[in-house]
Amino acid sequence: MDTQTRLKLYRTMSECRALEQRAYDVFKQNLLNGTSHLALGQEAVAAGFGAALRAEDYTFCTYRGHTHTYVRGVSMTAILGELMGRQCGLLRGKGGSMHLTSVKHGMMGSYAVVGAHLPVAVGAAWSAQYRRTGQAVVCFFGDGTPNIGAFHEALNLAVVWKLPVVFVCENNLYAEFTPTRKVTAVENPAADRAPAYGLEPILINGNDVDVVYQTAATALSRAREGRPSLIEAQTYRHSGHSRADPCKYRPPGELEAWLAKDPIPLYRERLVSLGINAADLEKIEAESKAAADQAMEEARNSPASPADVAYVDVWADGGAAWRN
Amino acid sequence: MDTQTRLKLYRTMSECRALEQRAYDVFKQNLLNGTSHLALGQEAVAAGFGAALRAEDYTFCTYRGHTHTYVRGVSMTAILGELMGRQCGLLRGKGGSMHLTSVKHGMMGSYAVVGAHLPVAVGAAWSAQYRRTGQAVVCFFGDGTPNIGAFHEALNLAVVWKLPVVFVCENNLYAEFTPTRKVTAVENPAADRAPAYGLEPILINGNDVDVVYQTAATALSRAREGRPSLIEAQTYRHSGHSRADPCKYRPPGELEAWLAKDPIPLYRERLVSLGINAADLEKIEAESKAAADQAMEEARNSPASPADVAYVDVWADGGAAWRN
Amino acid sequence: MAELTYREAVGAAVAQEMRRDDAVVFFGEDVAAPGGIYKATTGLLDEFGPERVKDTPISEQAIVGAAMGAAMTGLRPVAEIMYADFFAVCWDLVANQVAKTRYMTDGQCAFPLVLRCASGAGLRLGAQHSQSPENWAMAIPGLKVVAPSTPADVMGLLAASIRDPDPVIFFEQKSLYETRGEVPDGEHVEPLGVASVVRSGTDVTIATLAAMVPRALLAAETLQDRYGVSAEIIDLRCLVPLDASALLESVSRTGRFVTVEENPRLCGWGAELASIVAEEAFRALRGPIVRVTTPHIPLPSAAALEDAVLPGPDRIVDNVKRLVNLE
Amino acid sequence: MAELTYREAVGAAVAQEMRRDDAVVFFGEDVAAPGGIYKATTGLLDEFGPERVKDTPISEQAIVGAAMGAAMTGLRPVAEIMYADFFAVCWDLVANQVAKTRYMTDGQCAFPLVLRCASGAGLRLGAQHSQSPENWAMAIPGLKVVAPSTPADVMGLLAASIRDPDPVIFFEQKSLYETRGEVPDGEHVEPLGVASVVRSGTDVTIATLAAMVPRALLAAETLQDRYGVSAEIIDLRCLVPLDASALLESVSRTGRFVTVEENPRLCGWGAELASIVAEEAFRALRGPIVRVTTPHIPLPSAAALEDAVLPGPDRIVDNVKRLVNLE
Ligand SMILES: Cc1ncc(C[n+]2csc(CCOP(=O)(O)OP(=O)(O)O)c2C)c(N)n1
Ligand SMILES: Cc1ncc(C[n+]2csc(CCOP(=O)(O)OP(=O)(O)O)c2C)c(N)n1
Ligand SMILES: [Mg+2]
Ligand SMILES: [Mg+2]
Repeated sequence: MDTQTRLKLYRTMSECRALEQRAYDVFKQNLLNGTSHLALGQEAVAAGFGAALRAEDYTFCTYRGHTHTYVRGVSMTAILGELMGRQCGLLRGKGGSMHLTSVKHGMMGSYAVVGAHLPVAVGAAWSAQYRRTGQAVVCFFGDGTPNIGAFHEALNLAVVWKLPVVFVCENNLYAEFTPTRKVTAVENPAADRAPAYGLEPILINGNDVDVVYQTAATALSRAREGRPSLIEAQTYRHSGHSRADPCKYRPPGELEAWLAKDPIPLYRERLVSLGINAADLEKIEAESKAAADQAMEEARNSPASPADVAYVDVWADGGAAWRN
Repeated sequence: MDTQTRLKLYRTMSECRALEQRAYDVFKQNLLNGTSHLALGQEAVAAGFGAALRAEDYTFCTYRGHTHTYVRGVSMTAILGELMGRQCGLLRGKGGSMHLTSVKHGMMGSYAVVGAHLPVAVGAAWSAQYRRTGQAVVCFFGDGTPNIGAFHEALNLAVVWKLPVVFVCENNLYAEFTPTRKVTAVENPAADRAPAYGLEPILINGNDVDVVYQTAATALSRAREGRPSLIEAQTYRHSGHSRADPCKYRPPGELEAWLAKDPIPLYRERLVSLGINAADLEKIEAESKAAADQAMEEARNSPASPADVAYVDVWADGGAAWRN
Repeated sequence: MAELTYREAVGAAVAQEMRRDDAVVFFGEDVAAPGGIYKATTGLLDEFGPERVKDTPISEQAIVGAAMGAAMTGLRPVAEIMYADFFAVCWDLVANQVAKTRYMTDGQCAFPLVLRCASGAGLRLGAQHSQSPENWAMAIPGLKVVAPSTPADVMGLLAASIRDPDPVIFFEQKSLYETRGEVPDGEHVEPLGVASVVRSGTDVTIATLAAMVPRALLAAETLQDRYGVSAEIIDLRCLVPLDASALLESVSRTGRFVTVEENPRLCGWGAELASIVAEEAFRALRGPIVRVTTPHIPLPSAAALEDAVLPGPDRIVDNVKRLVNLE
Repeated sequence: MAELTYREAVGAAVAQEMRRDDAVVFFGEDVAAPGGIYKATTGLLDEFGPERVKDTPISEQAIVGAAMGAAMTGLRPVAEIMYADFFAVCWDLVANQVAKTRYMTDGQCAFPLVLRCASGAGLRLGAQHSQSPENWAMAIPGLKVVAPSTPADVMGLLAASIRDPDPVIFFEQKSLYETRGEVPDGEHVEPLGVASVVRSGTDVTIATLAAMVPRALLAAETLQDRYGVSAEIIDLRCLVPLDASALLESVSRTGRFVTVEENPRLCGWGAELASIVAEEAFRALRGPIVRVTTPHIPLPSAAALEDAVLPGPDRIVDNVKRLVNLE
């Protein structure tokens, strides 16, 4: 991997971190509409895949989707503004944190019902195949998700139809407040199930952005040949499940052990050991924070969405009328 | 296995065959209400499990459930009568062929939405575990069923909760008119997925009633120790999917090949080679046919269910009132 | 004009639209090689090939999801959910995802897809294969709802549904599949949201759809012949968009309003229509609004029982008589 | 009398019934060790142990199936579906299996189970975590439907639901969880199917439930104080069984009927009530029946947008004023 790619990965992770920290501020400062789910600690997955995707590819992700949205090119202002229900928000407040979507960036949606987007990703992949566009689809979800029926149906159909799709399970050990291993029949909820769909199990260190990037690149090119993948990336969320979760369910020492495996310092060390100047990396971090701070300001200064946006775009004609 | 058990298995298979033939007559004679799904050719599965179950155990099965209902002790008359919507029918015509149920025989229902009963079987098994009754649950379904979400959720929960349940996939190669292998990511739709739930794959000859019986007995005792199983029994339906299906989807020679593996003549030969008198077996067959003929007569002579049964038993108080 | 069955009209409409637009694809369980369990789509695989006409596993969530993902990326999928009752196994995809995603994303994508299904009673298939859940779909903002009663309407409205930029739930009443009727030659498309006055009358407005239309027509004959009551029958054809003005106009003339619904009583579409009329045509009403529905029970399987509980001409006549005499 | 929150009343009711009857078991996602995402069931695991209080995987079909199988074999399961919106992922189990199996089997088994959920808007959670789908459940024969507005009703009606021999869908309005109210000491059980007249009045009957009750009460104050209009407010509490006679009795006195519904308009429960009143109390009506609902749109997330679309006291007042002036 060349230095430029590596620096880009580093920058993306830093930006994602800064974005999520500001998103947490949105909550702490009581500016949040509804809920939000942070991916602090999981930035390597978003960054690694983000770098491997082509502009025309499609992303599908969950309510924990700020970083997946950001890496496709959506501005921090649009994301933070959406959390606050502002006019500058990506969806002008109609979706909120859980539904970030930017079709023009190939970010085909953040889905808030567990598992629902896997079948939808299958449909987008089928469309790409049918239209012969060479596009691939990446679909992210958590470790609690492989226990829901939609996961199973989507995986089977993707393989049967030989679709250009990569399913990525970000295993952060918990589904909300419940350790996934307590409610799952196998140890690795996604990887151990890959053979049930005729797929090879792929279990990776989701905190190592190089590994993520390379796995993503391989899987994406395999996808473009009509061979879907299921990847399980092991990671951890430093923050709570959502909003103010105090994480009482964590055994003592667990967070600390994972903080020691934080993907960003880990990568900083690697880059320094590869001869990159530490000061350059610090500059990237400072720039990331500054960008997030500026976005936060912009979003705060944006007015609340006007009520009339609530009444548009139920239908493709832009309206909401159900009768004449 | 002792001769008595073997003769019982033979008798049960003969009776199931005779019952299904009469059930087909119900259709041909235009006496059928709605649809029916025959298990001609699959009798070894019903007979083998039927013999291994204890009276207090629970069965859950699909719309293809005449034989599974019969082996639990329900009369042929009640089954055939239900197909005709008669007063003597098991459900007085309220359920029809697809919903045969006899709680007092542990036959907890025939379910007509693919996969729906697997989670329900999990609940019955949980109840048996909680009440410490030593009961086990057997849940039958077809080869098309492992592709639906409910299958997946049920299997996972059964294993996580260590429930006394045996899932039995009767692989008869087709889901309605579609060969299952064309729409399934793995070759053996159930067995190849057992490891996805931490279970051992069990793939058996579902046309060999001795094999079925022994597999059932082992799985049931394992279930009573809190270890669920998933069994795939390979078999074939000689008849169409339902009613008048002409089976145009069958490749030439397929039916003939499976008729050569018909579980009943197969077992007859084995019993004769073990020293059992062929005449005794013919007598069993004749008695089975006679029993089915008599049931057919009884059902035909039973009056149509009176309209008032349609208005009762929506609620546990016996009524249908939704308001005061 | 050609005479087609209701069943043939389904296949004809899908074929017409597939010929016209490469973005139209068709899939579902047993629909391609077998041509559908009601043989409504026989021949499509041969004409359009396996890339456009596909059999799926028994995975309704994957089917609807596939339709949604395809629709939001440029295709116009038509998917079959074999029985309307089975919308229950994929209801999240239908009601929470397909219906709401356009709105939630502030209009970033459209979902030009059709989910067609065999709906309704008459074949003695019991409580899980005979439901008429038009009201389930009508209750969800973001779904259009179509339920035709004739071959011509199947053809015209299914074509329109496929061309429509929004998701359409298309209910085919399975006891009508064998019924025959004239269908205009050439390309046939009818606009969604226009009710059809299938019989004019002056004393009472009866709103109904699908298999209840012929029953209401029979009732109207009896009402006229035996009791001199002139019933206007409106075949709604679409529930969303709803032709409310046709209803209100009719009631403004007749002063009486009756719905005939196959669904069980509670929260059926007739309740919505009743509430519209009770609000907007109140002054025109000469008597109570009456709903004729299946009672609020699951459907029994046996022929005699099913026939007893479904609304039939007699029950419609009795209710209209009661309404007219009540005054 | 103790003062409890609506949230605490949930846990108190489940605990009361679990103490009384070993057959009552409780389970769902994050409900045992974590005590529920709204902390409604904290403490149950400690008191009743892991055999009776269980965390499940994210498998709503398995949850409802488990409840059904347990209920038909002698237990009285109470299961949580985290958000009412998620009934869509297990709707087949709820609407086709749980609801219909007693009927289909000619009464061979009963299904004494409760599915409780967090329902409704107010927390700015958007279109998939804020729905009030009481009408989805009401439309299904075989389901009882309860939607309380006060801590005392949560306690009394949840206890009654657990004791009830039929399946009950129990809707907890999530914006009410922190509201407080008096709950009778000792065992508290209230019968299902009895509406509560929470304010007497003479000019108009307003039927509502859950989070719309306090809003209707506020509207009634304004109507009285500013316009001299006396509104009777009926908190329905249950939709099935429905206390239709309470409604009809009230309308027979007031002559005017308004529903206030949180759900989007089409086929809401208010439509059913409107149709009952329009049929059975027609002669008593002095004016049109008016329904105040969320418009027929998915719910937006942002606070300002959510507040704009939900029915509030002002919109109720405006509609009642319009109704009264119309005459
Ligand atoms: C069908 C459904 N059930 C329950 C929920 C509530 N819920 C939201 S997030 C979540 C946990 C998901 O865990 P996981 O898949 O591990 O993703 P993570 O949150 O860890 O990223 C649950 C249960 C939901 N949104 N959808
Ligand atoms: C959810 C659902 N989808 C579709 C159907 C229609 N259907 C009935 S039987 C069947 C095929 C089932 O095949 P299999 O599981 O192999 O069982 P078999 O009929 O061969 O016994 C289908 C698709 C259904 N009943 N339920
Ligand atoms: Mg997780
Ligand atoms: Mg099969």
